[in-house]
Amino acid sequence: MQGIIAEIVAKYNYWIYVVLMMIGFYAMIGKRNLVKKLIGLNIFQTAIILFYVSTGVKRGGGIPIVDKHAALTHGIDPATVVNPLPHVLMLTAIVVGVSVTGVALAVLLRVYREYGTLEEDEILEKIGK
Amino acid sequence: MKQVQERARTRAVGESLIIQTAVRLMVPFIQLFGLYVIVHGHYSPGGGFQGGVILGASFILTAVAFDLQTSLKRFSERTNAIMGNAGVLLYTGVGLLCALLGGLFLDYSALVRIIPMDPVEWRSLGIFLVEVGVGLAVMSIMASLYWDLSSRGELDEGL
Amino acid sequence: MAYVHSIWPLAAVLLPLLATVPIMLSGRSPNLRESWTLLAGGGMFAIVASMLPTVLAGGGFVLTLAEVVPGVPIQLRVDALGMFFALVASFLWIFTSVYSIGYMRALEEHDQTRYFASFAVAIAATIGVAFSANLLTLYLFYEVLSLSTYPLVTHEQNAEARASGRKYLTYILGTSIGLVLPAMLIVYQLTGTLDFTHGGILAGKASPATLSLLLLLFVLGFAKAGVMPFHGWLPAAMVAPTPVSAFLHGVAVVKVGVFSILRVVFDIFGPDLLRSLDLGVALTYFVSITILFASLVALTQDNLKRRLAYSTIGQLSYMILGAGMVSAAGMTGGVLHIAMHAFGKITLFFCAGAIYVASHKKYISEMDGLGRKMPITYAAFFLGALSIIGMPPLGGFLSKWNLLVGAVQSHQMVLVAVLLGSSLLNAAYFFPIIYRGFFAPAPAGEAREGIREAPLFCLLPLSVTALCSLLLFFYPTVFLQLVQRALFP
Amino acid sequence: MTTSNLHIYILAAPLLGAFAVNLLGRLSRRWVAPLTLGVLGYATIAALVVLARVLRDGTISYTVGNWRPPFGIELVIDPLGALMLLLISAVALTATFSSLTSIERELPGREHLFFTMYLLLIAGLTGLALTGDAFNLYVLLEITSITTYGLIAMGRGRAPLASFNYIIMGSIGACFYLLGVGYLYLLTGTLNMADIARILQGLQETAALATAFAFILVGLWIKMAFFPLHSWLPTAYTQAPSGASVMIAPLMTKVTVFLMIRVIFSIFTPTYAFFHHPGVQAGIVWAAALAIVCASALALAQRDLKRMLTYIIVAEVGYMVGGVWLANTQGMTGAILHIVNDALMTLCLFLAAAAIIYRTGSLGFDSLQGLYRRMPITMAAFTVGAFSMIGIPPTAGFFSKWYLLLGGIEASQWGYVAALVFSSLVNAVLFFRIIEIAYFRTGEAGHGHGHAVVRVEEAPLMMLAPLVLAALALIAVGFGSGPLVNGVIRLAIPGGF
Repeated sequence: MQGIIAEIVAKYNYWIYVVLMMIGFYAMIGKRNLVKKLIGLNIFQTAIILFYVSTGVKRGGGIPIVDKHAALTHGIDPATVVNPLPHVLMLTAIVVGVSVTGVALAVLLRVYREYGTLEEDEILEKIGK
Repeated sequence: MKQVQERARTRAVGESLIIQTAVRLMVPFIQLFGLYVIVHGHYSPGGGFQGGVILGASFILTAVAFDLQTSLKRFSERTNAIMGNAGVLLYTGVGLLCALLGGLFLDYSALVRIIPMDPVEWRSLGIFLVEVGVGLAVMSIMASLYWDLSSRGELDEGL
Repeated sequence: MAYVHSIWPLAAVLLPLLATVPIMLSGRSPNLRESWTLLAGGGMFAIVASMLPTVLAGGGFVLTLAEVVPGVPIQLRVDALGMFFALVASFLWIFTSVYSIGYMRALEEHDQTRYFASFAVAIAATIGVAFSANLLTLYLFYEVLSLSTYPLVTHEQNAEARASGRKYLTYILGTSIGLVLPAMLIVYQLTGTLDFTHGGILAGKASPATLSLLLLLFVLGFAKAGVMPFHGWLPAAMVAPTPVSAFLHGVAVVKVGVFSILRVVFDIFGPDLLRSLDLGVALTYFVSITILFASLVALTQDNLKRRLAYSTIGQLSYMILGAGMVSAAGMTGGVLHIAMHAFGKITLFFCAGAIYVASHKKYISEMDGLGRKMPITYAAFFLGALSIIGMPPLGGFLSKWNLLVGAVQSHQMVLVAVLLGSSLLNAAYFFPIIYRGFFAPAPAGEAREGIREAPLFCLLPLSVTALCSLLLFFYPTVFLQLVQRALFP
Repeated sequence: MTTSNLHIYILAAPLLGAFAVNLLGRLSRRWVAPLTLGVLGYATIAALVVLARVLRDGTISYTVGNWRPPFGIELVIDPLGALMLLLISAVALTATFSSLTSIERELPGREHLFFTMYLLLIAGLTGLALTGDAFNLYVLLEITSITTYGLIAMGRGRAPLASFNYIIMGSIGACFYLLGVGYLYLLTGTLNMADIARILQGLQETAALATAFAFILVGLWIKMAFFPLHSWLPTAYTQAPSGASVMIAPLMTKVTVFLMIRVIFSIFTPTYAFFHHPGVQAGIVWAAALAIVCASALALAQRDLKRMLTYIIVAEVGYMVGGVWLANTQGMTGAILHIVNDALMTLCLFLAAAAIIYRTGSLGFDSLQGLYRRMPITMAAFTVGAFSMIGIPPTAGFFSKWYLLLGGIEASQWGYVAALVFSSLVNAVLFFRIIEIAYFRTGEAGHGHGHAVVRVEEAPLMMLAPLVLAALALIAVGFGSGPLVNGVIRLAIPGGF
């Protein structure tokens, strides 16, 4: 028991993402409203984005913006700045996420126009007719 | 003053004079800031994405504060789409130009063949052009996302 | 054997295949269309016959089309066994075509263009099977044959024909994909080749259990041979027009099945391997069941074509029986029976068709006294039946005699009993038809004035094939030589 | 390292073309067709040249912007990638002729928007075939997916709903992949595939690697609709506009299977993927067998041609996944050959479906009656495609099935072999059911002796020509499968297993 708690506390950030992911996952599967599903998807994506960003963190690391001349003359001590690569990657992932959300919302508009509702049960009922 | 009061009375619910005036004042500064972020993006924090989003936000702000038609009057759907496409074309075009001029794709130093400059200078300028392209594309996409989603794709009244 | 690289084997296959194009294009002018069919038939036979002297002299032809799988090209090769089969098939096709023209026109059938086109593809595939140099090529043409005969079986387009077509495909495609394909792959996996080699390629490559399984897969998988329990398609396919039945059961489809099994037994397993593992005996016992059972069922059938179908099922297993004996005379008899049965059975089917054209009768019980109205047809029928039963002086006697000798040679008295018993059964189901035709009084109160012999286009082929059955007893030399070349080069 | 830019043009051509179509298409719709066809024609020719070059000189590595890998973005064109490149551009080019015609009718006035997305999708697929970077792969995967969502949603009726389900499932798949790549990045600190593979050599025991592998695999399986993760596919592909499905159906799942092969070969190495966790390999082959059987059985239950085809696609994904995971050369050859063949078969069948829908407006089995008389050429080509699906020689489908079965026998995976045979038989039932309806049921009462006069109403030439071409390609690839396997596919499989 002690070991498990220690494990959880030591890597608390990962556990937070796991919890976030599961919330998103639950929303995608459990919710019957299509917009809520979409929000679940966003939470899911955000969890992964946070996961990535946190991998760049270093204890005591600063912002990875350095003065050009200082960097050229002294070089950079990697320990003093956080790893910027995951952040940059996640910028792209965020853009992807926005695009997906945009397309999904547009699609939902069409669904709404088609069925007059965004509740999955009601839509299925209408299809069944 | 009377005119202003008159307009305030005939305004639809939710439209407030204070907000509209504030937005009208803010939008130029927001856009200027957006341009700043784009232009300085290639060697300091910022860039095409961020600047584009800020520019796009300025149009969205107009649309929120006034209505969709007003913002479309400033910046029509057609212009927006053309600018978006042109942005991507600029980005890929610069990359392709590098390739056509004998370098690798996006290898801006190859652009020396057009205007003889220091290759390092060209690298800086090339990425700047790319950032401008990205900024244009992102701006137009942000704007049209809002327009289309808020009006169910019909671009009439908006939220 | 020295094989010469030559384009002729391909020409024999391509000629009827290419003939489908002008046949389809000249659908509006039946005479032109039929002349294309006959032209292709004659041309193909000429090509096949032109290769005969070389094969008899111990030579052969080969043509590689494309190497599709490492070590296994699509390759055509003319050897003695293939020549034997191709000769029979291409010769009989000419008569089938002539007969088809008479039959289809007399009955004013629909979709004749489709019919003749499918027919041409079918014969091309049959010749392809005969000239295949390896199992993959054989499989290819085997499948093409299955598919090209499907429209022929379903020709009537009514519910019964569609159901039969479905049954036909289920049996034929189901077994070839489900059994032959895995068996072929296992052989390839074991040996790295699929080439037909005299003496077999499997010796020493696998355990007896695997080999037995493979043999079973092949024998059952080539369901066109009608070995029980996969024989059900054959009676069902009888809904097709009679020339199709004649062609399917006399020449192409069923013989392709048997030929494929013989190929596999001779050139993939090899007689020696079968003998050493006693698989041959197992095979003979297995097909004996089919021989006896099919003959018994044939006795109970009243529909003439169905009776012939069951007779075919029994006779086909004779050929496999011969191969399974792995004695010289037995194998000779088995292979020879392909030709003898082909001539006999095609005659019988032609006669059945001629009777239908003339009188629109399908059932034996209705045919009392018909022989007096159609003496030529019934005489031919008599000859064909005698040949199938195995009476001298008809071709069937030669093959059955060889089979009997083979059975005695291999000391399998059970097989001798099976052969004799089956011949008796054959007689028992054929003679009543002939007796009824000639001697039974015509049923009273039935107008029979209009019934006379079928048109010349129908009559001519059946007379010729019946006479051929007779002649084959006296002049079997070519076929015997080919069999000798094939089995004991 | 190379300085030739030809391969980047293959990627850039559809990308630039997409926006050019959007811009110029606004001015006049007449620009759409020549631009799209020109761009894709160019890509096809260039892909041919690149393939020849790769076969002659070996794998090409290309760095974007002249930034050295592993820091820059690297494009790796190995024989397999070059083959995919050719496949993608050729299939897309062929499909475009048909979709130009059908979109003109289905989405009048919106052609330029449709073809913008269409070309973007092709650019994304091309990029997938080229990229040598694990994260870029994610981005490109999402580019293809997002455009596909859009294209599918342009259909009628239930299309938007189907598209939304696809969005949810597809995004979960992509997120899983991204998560897997995240673990790899944690382990290695790099995203370049070759670099990851190099660093991973010493890290094979870690649980994190196994987790990464599992996430990436599951993510890709969702994207390729590997049963039972397939639920999004049938409705989405059925409801898509026929102009979109002729391109999406042949390419999307196949390219994802290619990605799975790419990930196994370039990142994890076959030794790790297949043999490090005992039981996993066999388990996945069994799962593939199950997928084949279940999807085939589901296909039997369908009463709509296009919907039936989509279930066959799901079954074919099982073929390929199983073939890859047989973990022997024959199986891998079969899987890669089947990627090519299946793309062509699906193309042929969907083109036929598009042509039929263009003329009859429906694909329900009842509306297929007598179609052989009305559209003889279409149905002839359809028949060729059907035979290939069943696996009848000499059509292409037979030969890939041959290698797959051979691989199954070699690995003694009898369940998989049985599933393949079963699926072939089911396909035979499926297609002959249609052939019977279309050929022998004329729709009139009785069976009609004599010539019922039915007017021949073939699809327009723009739809017919690619269809016939695809059917001929099936036969040509069948006869040419020997050289194809020996000359290209064998080169694409690294040794060592």
